[in-house]
Amino acid sequence: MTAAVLAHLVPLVAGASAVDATTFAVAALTVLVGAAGVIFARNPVHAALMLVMTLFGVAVLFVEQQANFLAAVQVIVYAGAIVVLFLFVIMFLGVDKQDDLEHDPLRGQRPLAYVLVGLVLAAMVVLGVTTHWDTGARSVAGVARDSAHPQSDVAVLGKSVFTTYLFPFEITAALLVIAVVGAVVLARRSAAEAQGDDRDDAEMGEDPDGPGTTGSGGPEDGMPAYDGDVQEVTS
Amino acid sequence: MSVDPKFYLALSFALFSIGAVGLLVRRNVLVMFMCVELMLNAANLAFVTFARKLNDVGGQSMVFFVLVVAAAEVVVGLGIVVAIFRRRRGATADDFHLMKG
Amino acid sequence: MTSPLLATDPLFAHGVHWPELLIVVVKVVVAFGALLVAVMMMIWFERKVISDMQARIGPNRAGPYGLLQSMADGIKLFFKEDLIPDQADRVVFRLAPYLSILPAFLSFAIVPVGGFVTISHHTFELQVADPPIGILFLLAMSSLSVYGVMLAGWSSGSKYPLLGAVRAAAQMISYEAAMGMSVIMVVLLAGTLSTRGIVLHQSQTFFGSWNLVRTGIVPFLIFFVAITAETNRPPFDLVEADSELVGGFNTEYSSLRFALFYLAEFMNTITMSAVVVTLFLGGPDGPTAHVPVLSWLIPVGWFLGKTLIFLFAAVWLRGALPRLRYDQLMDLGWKVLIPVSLGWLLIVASALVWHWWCLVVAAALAVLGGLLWRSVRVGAARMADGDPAGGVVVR
Amino acid sequence: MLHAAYLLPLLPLAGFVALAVIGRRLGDPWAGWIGTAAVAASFVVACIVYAGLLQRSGQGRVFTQVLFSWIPVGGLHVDAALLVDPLSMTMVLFVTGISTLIHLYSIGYMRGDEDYPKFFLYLNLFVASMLLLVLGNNLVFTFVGWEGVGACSYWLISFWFGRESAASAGKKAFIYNRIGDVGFLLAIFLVFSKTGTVVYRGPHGIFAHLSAFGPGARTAVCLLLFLAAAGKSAQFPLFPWLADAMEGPTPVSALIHAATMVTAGVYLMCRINPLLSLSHPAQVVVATVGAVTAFIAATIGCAQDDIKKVLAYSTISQLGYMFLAVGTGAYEAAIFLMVAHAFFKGLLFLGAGSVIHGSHDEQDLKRMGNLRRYMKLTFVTFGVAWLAIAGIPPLSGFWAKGDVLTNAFARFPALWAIGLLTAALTAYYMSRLMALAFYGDDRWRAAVGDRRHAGDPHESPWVMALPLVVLAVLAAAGGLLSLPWHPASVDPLRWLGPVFGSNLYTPRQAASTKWVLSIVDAVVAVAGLAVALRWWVRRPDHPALEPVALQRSWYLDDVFDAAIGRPGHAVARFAAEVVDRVVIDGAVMGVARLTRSAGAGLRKVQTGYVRQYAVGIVFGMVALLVYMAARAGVVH
Repeated sequence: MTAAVLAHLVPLVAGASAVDATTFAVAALTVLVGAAGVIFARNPVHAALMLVMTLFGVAVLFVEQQANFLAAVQVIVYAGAIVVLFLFVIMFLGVDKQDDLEHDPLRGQRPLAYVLVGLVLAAMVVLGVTTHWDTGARSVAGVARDSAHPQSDVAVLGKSVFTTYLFPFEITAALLVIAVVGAVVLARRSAAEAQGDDRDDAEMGEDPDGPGTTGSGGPEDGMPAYDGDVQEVTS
Repeated sequence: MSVDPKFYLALSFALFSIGAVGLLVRRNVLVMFMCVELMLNAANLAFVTFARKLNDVGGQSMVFFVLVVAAAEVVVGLGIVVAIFRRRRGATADDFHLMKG
Repeated sequence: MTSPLLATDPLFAHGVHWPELLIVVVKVVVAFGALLVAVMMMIWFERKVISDMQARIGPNRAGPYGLLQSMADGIKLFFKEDLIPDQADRVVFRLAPYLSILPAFLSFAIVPVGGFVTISHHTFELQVADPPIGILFLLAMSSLSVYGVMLAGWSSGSKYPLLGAVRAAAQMISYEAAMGMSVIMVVLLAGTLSTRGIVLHQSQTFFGSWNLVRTGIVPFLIFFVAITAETNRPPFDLVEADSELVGGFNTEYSSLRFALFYLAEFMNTITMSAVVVTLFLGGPDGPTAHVPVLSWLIPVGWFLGKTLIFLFAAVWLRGALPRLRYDQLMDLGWKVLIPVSLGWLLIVASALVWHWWCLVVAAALAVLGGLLWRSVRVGAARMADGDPAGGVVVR
Repeated sequence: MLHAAYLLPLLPLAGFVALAVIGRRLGDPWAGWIGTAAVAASFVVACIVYAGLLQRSGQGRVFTQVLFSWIPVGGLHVDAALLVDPLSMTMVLFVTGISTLIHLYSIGYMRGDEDYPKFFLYLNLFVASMLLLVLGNNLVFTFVGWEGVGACSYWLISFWFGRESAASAGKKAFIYNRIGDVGFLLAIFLVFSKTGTVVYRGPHGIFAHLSAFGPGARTAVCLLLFLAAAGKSAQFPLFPWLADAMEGPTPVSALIHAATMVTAGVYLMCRINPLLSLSHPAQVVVATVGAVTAFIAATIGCAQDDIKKVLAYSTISQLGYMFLAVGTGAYEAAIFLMVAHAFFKGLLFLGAGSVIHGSHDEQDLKRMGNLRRYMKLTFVTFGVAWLAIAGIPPLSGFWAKGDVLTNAFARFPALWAIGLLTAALTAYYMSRLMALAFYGDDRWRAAVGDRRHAGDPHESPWVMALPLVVLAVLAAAGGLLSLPWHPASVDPLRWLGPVFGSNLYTPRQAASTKWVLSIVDAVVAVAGLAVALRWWVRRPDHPALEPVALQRSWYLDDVFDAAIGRPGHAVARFAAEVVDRVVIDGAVMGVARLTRSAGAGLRKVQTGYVRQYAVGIVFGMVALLVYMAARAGVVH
């Protein structure tokens, strides 16, 4: 099947210009290396950095496909906010220890994962690359580029979001507010919890279950858990 | 002439699969989160690709919403991680199996 | 059809050949060199002005007026031993300084320094790049600048740098929002995300058409405060805070890597001053005369002059203001700048689409905001009193 | 003017809402005045709409007012729509008119009752429901009104639910009506399944799709609807509830169980006349049941001592006449008798109420006597009604009953004979009532001895007297409606003609035959009257004339008890002790046990490891993608 896929793909390369082909190749490589880095990096911080790398690759691919605005937003939101938040939580909780990647306590989990995801990939490639799955149906949002009235992608996207998708837009705004409130509630500790902190720790010591304890950085594990300012950040 | 959309789709599939593998294999909750982000990015890439291929801005709009929802998801998810960590001093997903039947 | 990557700049309208490539390379090299020199001058400038404010002399040994002092410091740092702590994460430790300096330089790439120059039929902008989403690029870069600080602090494997790094992350994310909001008002007025478009939009009449006036002075003030915090300049330099954190995120750094952080900080200051000028003071806009030779230098002169004002202001703030406490810093960001910028955004947007009901909406929102503010205050007071109804204690 | 039709049910409904909200605060008598005003306003509106209908002519006298789309489900489109045509307008006019009078009467009659506002609340709701029933342009909407009046009837019969007998009478009425309602519902289903619509008239109505029914289906629908009508209108064998319904306050008996609600069955049968006229078996059944009911009820009425029970059986008997007319195909005669009956039977009940009220809640005829000296107005008005129902010319009962009997003679001579016999009995038992109550000795004095505080019988207040007078005039003059010289707009035949049209049975008889029949009617009536007066004025007790079988309603209740009640009880006991304990409890426990064991088995899947759940999700994804890939392979 691989041969069939390749035979299908090779003629397609010829059409692309050198600049675009190079850009795509470099960006794709960045994406894949970064993604592989995320799942193979033992240290969560390294994984986060690899994630940033992937995000950059995706952003470049967005630019390649005339989605300038989304590329910028991708960097701002993902790299600038989400991954920073990841890093912040990693540092804040002090879970930046090496993960054990050799053994998996769940028997059969790993081979099962590889086989299943391999099947998923194969099916998707069959569906998306080698078949014509395009039904010809279009969304209600309108065309992205109208050669009669050239507009920047920001204008087109903005019009789409603020007219066709106005209601979803407002809903997502509400969703964000809800998420913020939820995060504040989650991250705050109640007075009782704050007082019962020591008891919690004592209980932790004799906690019988928990197959893998890697990454659980207690206070004695070197780097102290810094828990001072979470309210300000997550709120 | 830019690169054929099928390459983008193939890349998107690969990225999605890597994310899925990571989600199944990794035990660190935060890394699992990152793998979810990888999968979301794969979906976004596919959306943008289709938006270009079909000359339809709907795909780009969808990416916009996916970004917003991803941000909300991460905020709440990390809040939950922090809250759990307070109780159980660990960020390993396998530690949290109190809900077993 | 040209590649979508290159279709945005008029320089590449007729395809990419070696003259265009040469022009781009020259622009990049000139900008980078100019920035490096500017940083050296800035360091000297800051030390001189501070010492003047503190009624002392300042550097005066190396070169005339001590002008080469920075050069001397740089050489000294270059020859020092490069230490990497035992606990450090070596890869990230090495990577961090570059992550720090890269966004600072890249941000400068979108700043229009002057008008257009034509050399042998090739007209190009005095600007390294003019992407159609320049402002978003700026925001992206400024949000990336936190990486250098965070990773440096974390990878040092030491307590104080980590504290500095976590502080930096919180601080920069906090002020990002207010900064973006004030930029949005400028974008609303200009109707474009391109920095050159914004500059052109301000260039109808001198001063009166600047965004400083057009948006009301409030967004400008917010933006200025926000970038001061973003660049970790005093009085928001809690990331370094030598009295609390020894030296902040870069405590464990030495030699050339330390110099890179130093360079990045000052480069950030210069870049952000240039951005303020671009966004709010019309960039290179100013009265020009038709001089036969080198008339393109006049706008550049205007640009440099305006930027210098902000550089001086940055130094002045450092000399005049004490450092904020951390909670004050967060209060200022979340409870003052963001609400004010949101409110002002409403006002600007209402003015743009002027309808009578905009006033009603604005008034209603103001009342609502006031109520919300009041309820938050009441809640905070209750919690401070230990009222069991509050139930939640802020640590 | 026709467009005001929506106000007809709306005004009593508004009165109901108003009373529900503030009735208790208003109290006695203002709640009564509000309720009366609402119904009176409805009557005024009815007059206006009537005037509007008169401006049209012939087949144009139909007006459908769609209020809103009510049930748009699949092929079933039911609008909440009002049908204004001569038939429904006739009903609306006398329903609102008599309701107004009885409301007015109730203000006086119910004075001092602790649930005074609630009484008017129910009455207003009843009027609204009745108007919906009458005005509904489809079976479903009519059914809503049908159930509404049923519910109100139940509440009002057991209005004094503190009394055991009232509570059980309410339940009895409710259950008998339920039996009929089953027929109604089945008829609706059958009609919808055959025609796809439930609307009566119009191009998309049931009557435009008559060919969709086979002869069997026609008869089935008619008989099912007649079952409903028999339940509601107390026809044999479903009539015992109406006698028990007299436990309700007398205005209720007058309004609901004499004048309006019980005629709903007659109205329903008239409404479906195009269908009924096509089914000869159904007509025979209806006519026979009507005649038999009329006769049986009349015989029972001869032996009752309770003044209201006599009137109740009289009502059943008169309703039987109406069904006899309907079965004959003489719909206009049925409607004419219905209107006339509403007048004189309403009057009789109100008069009886006045008697009961005036003689301090005494209902036993044997303990009355010679009341004509104490209640002159009541005596005069009651007397008019007596003569009217007895069929003495020229009062309304003579004309109306004569109309029915003339038609029956032409089509079913055997039933005519029963009808004539019944007419004699009617005159007899009404005269017996009259004699016992108003003539003879002051037997009440012996009874009053027990109740010291009560004084002599007295006349009622004006709010009770005024309706009596108005109804007396109507009962006396109502017969003029069918005389040859009245205006066309009120002649039952010509006025209702557009509704019944060719379905109306028109007897071909010589004028002389009609004269003879009329004279026979009159003679029979006078004979019954004379016999009764002769026997009963002097002596109040003739045990031979009051056999136990008649007093106990031909043992009908006992038959029902033996045939249905006791077996039903046994079945219920079996269900409770065997079916419920063993079968149902066993099933419930079994389900619980099954659920528990299934949960115990499935719980092993729930490991608590989120990553294993994720594997499950990916597995599902694989299945989905493989399915899609397979489909894509099929497509290409």
